[in-house]
This record gives sequence, structure tokens and C-alpha cells, in this order.
Amino acid sequence: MSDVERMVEALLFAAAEPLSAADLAARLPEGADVGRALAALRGRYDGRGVELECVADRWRFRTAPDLAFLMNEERQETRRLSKAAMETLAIIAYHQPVTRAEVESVRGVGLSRGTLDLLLELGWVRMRGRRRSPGRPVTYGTTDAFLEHFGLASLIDLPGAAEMKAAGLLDMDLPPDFDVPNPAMAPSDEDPLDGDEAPEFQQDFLGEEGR
Amino acid sequence: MSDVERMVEALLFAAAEPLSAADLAARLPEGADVGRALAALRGRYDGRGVELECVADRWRFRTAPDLAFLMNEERQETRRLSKAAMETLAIIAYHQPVTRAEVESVRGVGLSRGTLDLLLELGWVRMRGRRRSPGRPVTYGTTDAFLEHFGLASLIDLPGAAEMKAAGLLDMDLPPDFDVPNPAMAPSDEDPLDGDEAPEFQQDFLGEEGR
Amino acid sequence: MNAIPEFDFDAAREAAEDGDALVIDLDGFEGPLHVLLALARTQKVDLLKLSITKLADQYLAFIHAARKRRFSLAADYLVMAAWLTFLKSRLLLPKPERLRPDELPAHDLAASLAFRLAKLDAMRHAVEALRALPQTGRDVFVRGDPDAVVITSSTRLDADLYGLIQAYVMQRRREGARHYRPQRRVDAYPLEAARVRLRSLAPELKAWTPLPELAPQPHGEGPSRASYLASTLSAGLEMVKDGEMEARQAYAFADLYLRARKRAVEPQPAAAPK
Repeated sequence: MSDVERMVEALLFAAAEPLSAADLAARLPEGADVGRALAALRGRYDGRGVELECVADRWRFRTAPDLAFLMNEERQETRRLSKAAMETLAIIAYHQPVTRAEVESVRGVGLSRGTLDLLLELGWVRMRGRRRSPGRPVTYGTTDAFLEHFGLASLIDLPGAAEMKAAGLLDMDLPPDFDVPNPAMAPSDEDPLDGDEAPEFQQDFLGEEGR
Repeated sequence: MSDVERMVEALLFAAAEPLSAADLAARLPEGADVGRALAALRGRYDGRGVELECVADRWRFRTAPDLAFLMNEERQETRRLSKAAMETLAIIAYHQPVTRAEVESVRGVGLSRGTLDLLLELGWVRMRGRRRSPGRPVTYGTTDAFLEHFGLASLIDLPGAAEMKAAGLLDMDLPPDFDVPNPAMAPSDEDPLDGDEAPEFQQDFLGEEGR
Repeated sequence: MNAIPEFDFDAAREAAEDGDALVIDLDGFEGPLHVLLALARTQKVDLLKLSITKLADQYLAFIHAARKRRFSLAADYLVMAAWLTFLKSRLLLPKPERLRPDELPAHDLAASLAFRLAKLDAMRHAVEALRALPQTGRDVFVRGDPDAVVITSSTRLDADLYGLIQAYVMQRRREGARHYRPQRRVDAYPLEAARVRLRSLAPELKAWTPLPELAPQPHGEGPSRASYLASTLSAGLEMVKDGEMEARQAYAFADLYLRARKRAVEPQPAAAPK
């Protein structure tokens, strides 16, 4: 493989848009034979998974058309937790056992159904019990899978105010009574869930959202 | 070129980020030998303008390092890390999991504000968990993004790590008494026999500076 | 370690005259350990076989030179000087010393120092090695135009502990901001009050005292902690300027210490000649 061919290959690969022979020549050392390199490259990629294509005098790599079926798969992948999900998770983690209404009161906005569902589905959040208060709302907490994902041995290990400060997250703007609850020592003011919770949970939600 | 090889080539070309062998297998026909295809592809691209590389246990194509000079248009202006931040990064990378106090003890100076949080913010360093020792300090380690940025397949591939380890240089155990005194907690807990020698020592220097 | 000996300036001067001393700027050194490492490298031996007594002399010569050039040295440097002097004297003493149960043999301390230097040296080499690696976006480039159907890795979820606590703190902060009532007057701690208060405290301030301990504590209503700190610092700096107080800070953003300035200049011990 000639040096010019290597250079053209690298330039086309890294470019954000198709490049013309003139674009390439301008970025290559003086006197490089761009045309020959392009022809050689095109031959080299012929029949491969990736092909060199020329559209309107501009060159680019594209995946072979017959492999398009590999790319078409639409996947619903939760790669990055949404901001709302991360925030909800954080509040549940620190304030557990916590009710939906309490989460909303800290966040200042209503909790959309999908957010909590997603966390439940991921297996990071679970229903813990019912608060001993009027309406007996369901309380939420985190799971072992949550601890595992975040590399925590137990809830005691959630970073406290000192670590937040060390990580540069807390400063003097915070109210003087700011404290970070320790979820491992949360008071037990909840009853265990009764047997068959899932349907009731649905109902609970419907009722609450229908208000 | 085998069909599987073509498919792997196409997928890796099309992907927006490195893919693991498992990611690839999930998109390929049942029973495809991903490992073999990756090895074959790696050989095929060796010495070319674009190469196949393993970073953080995932695979990606990238341009050859010797062609960096061509890439002025693609080069991102990155904030150059300070010496302190780079040293902190190196200490965390080679010693992880490591506590903040340990990083400070290796460098012999306190971590100034903005060093660790910059690395956390960049996504190169993460909190890993807590040390099982008094005070249960938070430990830090590096992320996949760190490995990707520096083109490392795994932590074992950190340059010189094996030699340092063999020479015992990556141990953290220092005799507990080896402790350069901390001026902030100077002489109040000193043996009364020596009276106010330490303050006098300070005075000496201040006096001279004031001359 | 209960004796902080006086500096052995004769030895330091000899070392300086031997040409062993580095002529160095304090700029570019982050702390005493970094200085020691630079000095140790001049010995051109395996760091683990370093002569600690020689290193101590080199370091004292360095401190000496820095002071001659009127660099103001952070306390860390001076404490290291004292510690090295102490270590050197113990290394040079004949063996018989009876160790206190909590005291390590001098040679162990020396070996530990050599180990720390070797470790820091290794890390600085690691920094160079990392910088030399082909870096993504600087030396090597991934595909500039990945396909429209974005294929992402499914086996990792970007959610880390830092993100979690960041999300938590942000919300608590927002929650606090929602409860903020702008009609309430924001009290500031008057500079005059800070001056009066600090002046009244000054006679008792013989020891270095951290600034936060000098500032009044906020209690419910009234000025915020930040305001107390700022006004106290401001008043303190005025008094430093007037020669009534002294201030110290080891490095940028470190705790700030204040104490009253002693009136009479005490006799200098055998100090460096002009």
C-alpha cells in the first residue's frame, strides 16, 4: 500500500463529510497522485464490508449496501439515563424509604410515570413498603443491583457530605442546615408490602395521576 | 474475506463508538466466530491508514498514529491538563483503587480544589467505592473513557505498569510512622519538653524574610 | 520526633559551594517532594540507593538559596527542611540510640523517603509515557461521519457515582433556591464590626489560627457564613498591612492562618550571612 493511499484512506475515514479529489490534494504533500490512490483504494475495498463511493465528485466510505440489514435494527437502548431518571434515582438513594410525593417535592416537578418505571425495570429501584401515614403511600428504595452497579458494598457507602465537598460539589452557597441523609440509618416508619403488590401499585398510580 | 469478517468490518465502521465482541455477536447471525473475524481484520488493516484497535475491551477503527500530521482539521483543541492534574491522573491510573489521601501522600502536597473534580468532570476518573479501613474513605479509579482516550486495551497495558509493579513501586505501604509533619497541625501536640521550639523556628524564618 | 534542630547551614553552604546545589526557581515545583526529586536526580544513582545525608545537604542548600533570593517559602518546605535535618543527624549518630517504641530506625526512615522519591519519579515517568501515547482526537481519529443509524454499545450504561451525587446536589440546591425569599433582606457583616472584633481578639492570637475559627459563626438570621468570612479576612488583611498581624497560607486555596505579630524582634539564631 502506497503512502499516498494510506493518507487518503485516513483522511476519508476521519472526515466529517465527503471529500473531493481537490480537497484531498490540498491536504496531502505536494505532488501526491490523488487519482491513482483513489482508484487503488476503490479496488482494495471492492467486495468488502465497507466500500469507497463517489457521489457528485466527492468520495466517502460507506458500509456495503447488502449489509444494510445489520444497521437497520432499531434498538431501544437505555445507554444514558435521562436527567430526570438520574435525579430521581439520586433522591431515592439518599432519602429512602421515600414516597413518590416526597421525590416530587424535592425535585419541584411531577414525576412522570416512565421515569419510575424505567428505574424499576432496570432493577435499581424497588418498592419497599408502605408509609404509616394517611393513604399509606408506597415507599421506594434501591436494590442490590443498584449497589453493585455503583460499586458500593452497602448503603452506608453512599458518599456523604464530606465526599461531596471533596469532589468540589458543595460550597458555601448551600443553606447552613444542608445535610445529606444517611439512608442506612433511616427510621423505620413503613409497613412491609402485602403479598400481591404489583396490581395495587398500578392502581395506586392510576389513582394518583387521575387526581 | 469471510462473510462474518465483512459484517464485523461494516458494523465497526458504522458504529459511533467502540463495540465489544458481545455487542458484535448480538448483531451477527447465530454462531458467528467474532473472535476470528476480529483477528483476521486486525491483520488485514495492519500498517494501513486506518487500523483496528482494542480499547477498554472494545474494538474500533482509528487512523494510524503516524498520520496525525494530516489531521489538522479534525484535531480538537483540548484543554491541556496541568502538571498536577496529569500526575493525579497517573497516580490514580496506576494505583487504583486509591484514596484521595494516598494520592496526596504520593505527591507530597495536598490536592488543590479543581484537580480531582476536573478529572471527574472529564469522565476519566470515577469514584469506585470505599476502602475497608477506618473512616471508610472513598476510592477512585479510571474509566473506560480514559482507556479509550489513550488507546489502551486494558489497565494492564498502561505503559511501564508491569515493570513498576515488579519493582514494588506501585505498593502503597509505607511504614505508618513515615509521615512528614503537617504544618497545619503543628506544635500543639508536641512533647512539652521542647517548649516552644517549633514556633521559634517559624519566627526565625519570618524574621529573616522580613529583613 | 520531638526535637526540631537548628539548620546546619555550614553543611548547606559547603554543598552549595561544591556546585551540588541546583539553581532553581521555585516556580514549577509543587511541593518539597518535587524539589527533593529534582535534587535526587542530580545524584545520578538509582533512587533507592540514594545518599540521604547528601540529599539533605542539597535540600538545605536549596532552601538557603531560595531564601537568599527572597522567595517566600511555604511552610511545607520549611517543615521538610527541619525533618531532613533531624533525619540526617540521626543517620550520622552512632547506632546506640535507644528507640522509643513508636520510633523507627533512622535507616528505615531514609529508605522510606527513597521509596517515596522513587515512586513519585515513576509517576512522573508515567505522565510522560501517557502523554506520548497516541491520544484520540489529537493523534488518532475515529470515523468522522458514523452512519445515521447509531450503533452503540449495549453492554454499558453511563451512570456513575459522581453523576449520581452530582444529580443529588444539584436538586438540593435547586430545592434550596425555591425556598429563597427575595423580599428578605440579605445581611452583610459590616467591615467595621469585623475590624473591631478582630482587634479585640488580636492580643490572644499568639498561635496560628485558621480564618474560619476567627470569623463569627452564623446563627439563623443575619449575615451568611461567607459574609462573616469575607469581612473577617478583609479586616485581617488590613491589620497585616498595618503590621499588627501575620497571615500564612501553604498554597492556593489552602486554609488561611492568622496570628498577632510579635512586637519585639527576637534575637536571630545563627542564621545565614548576608
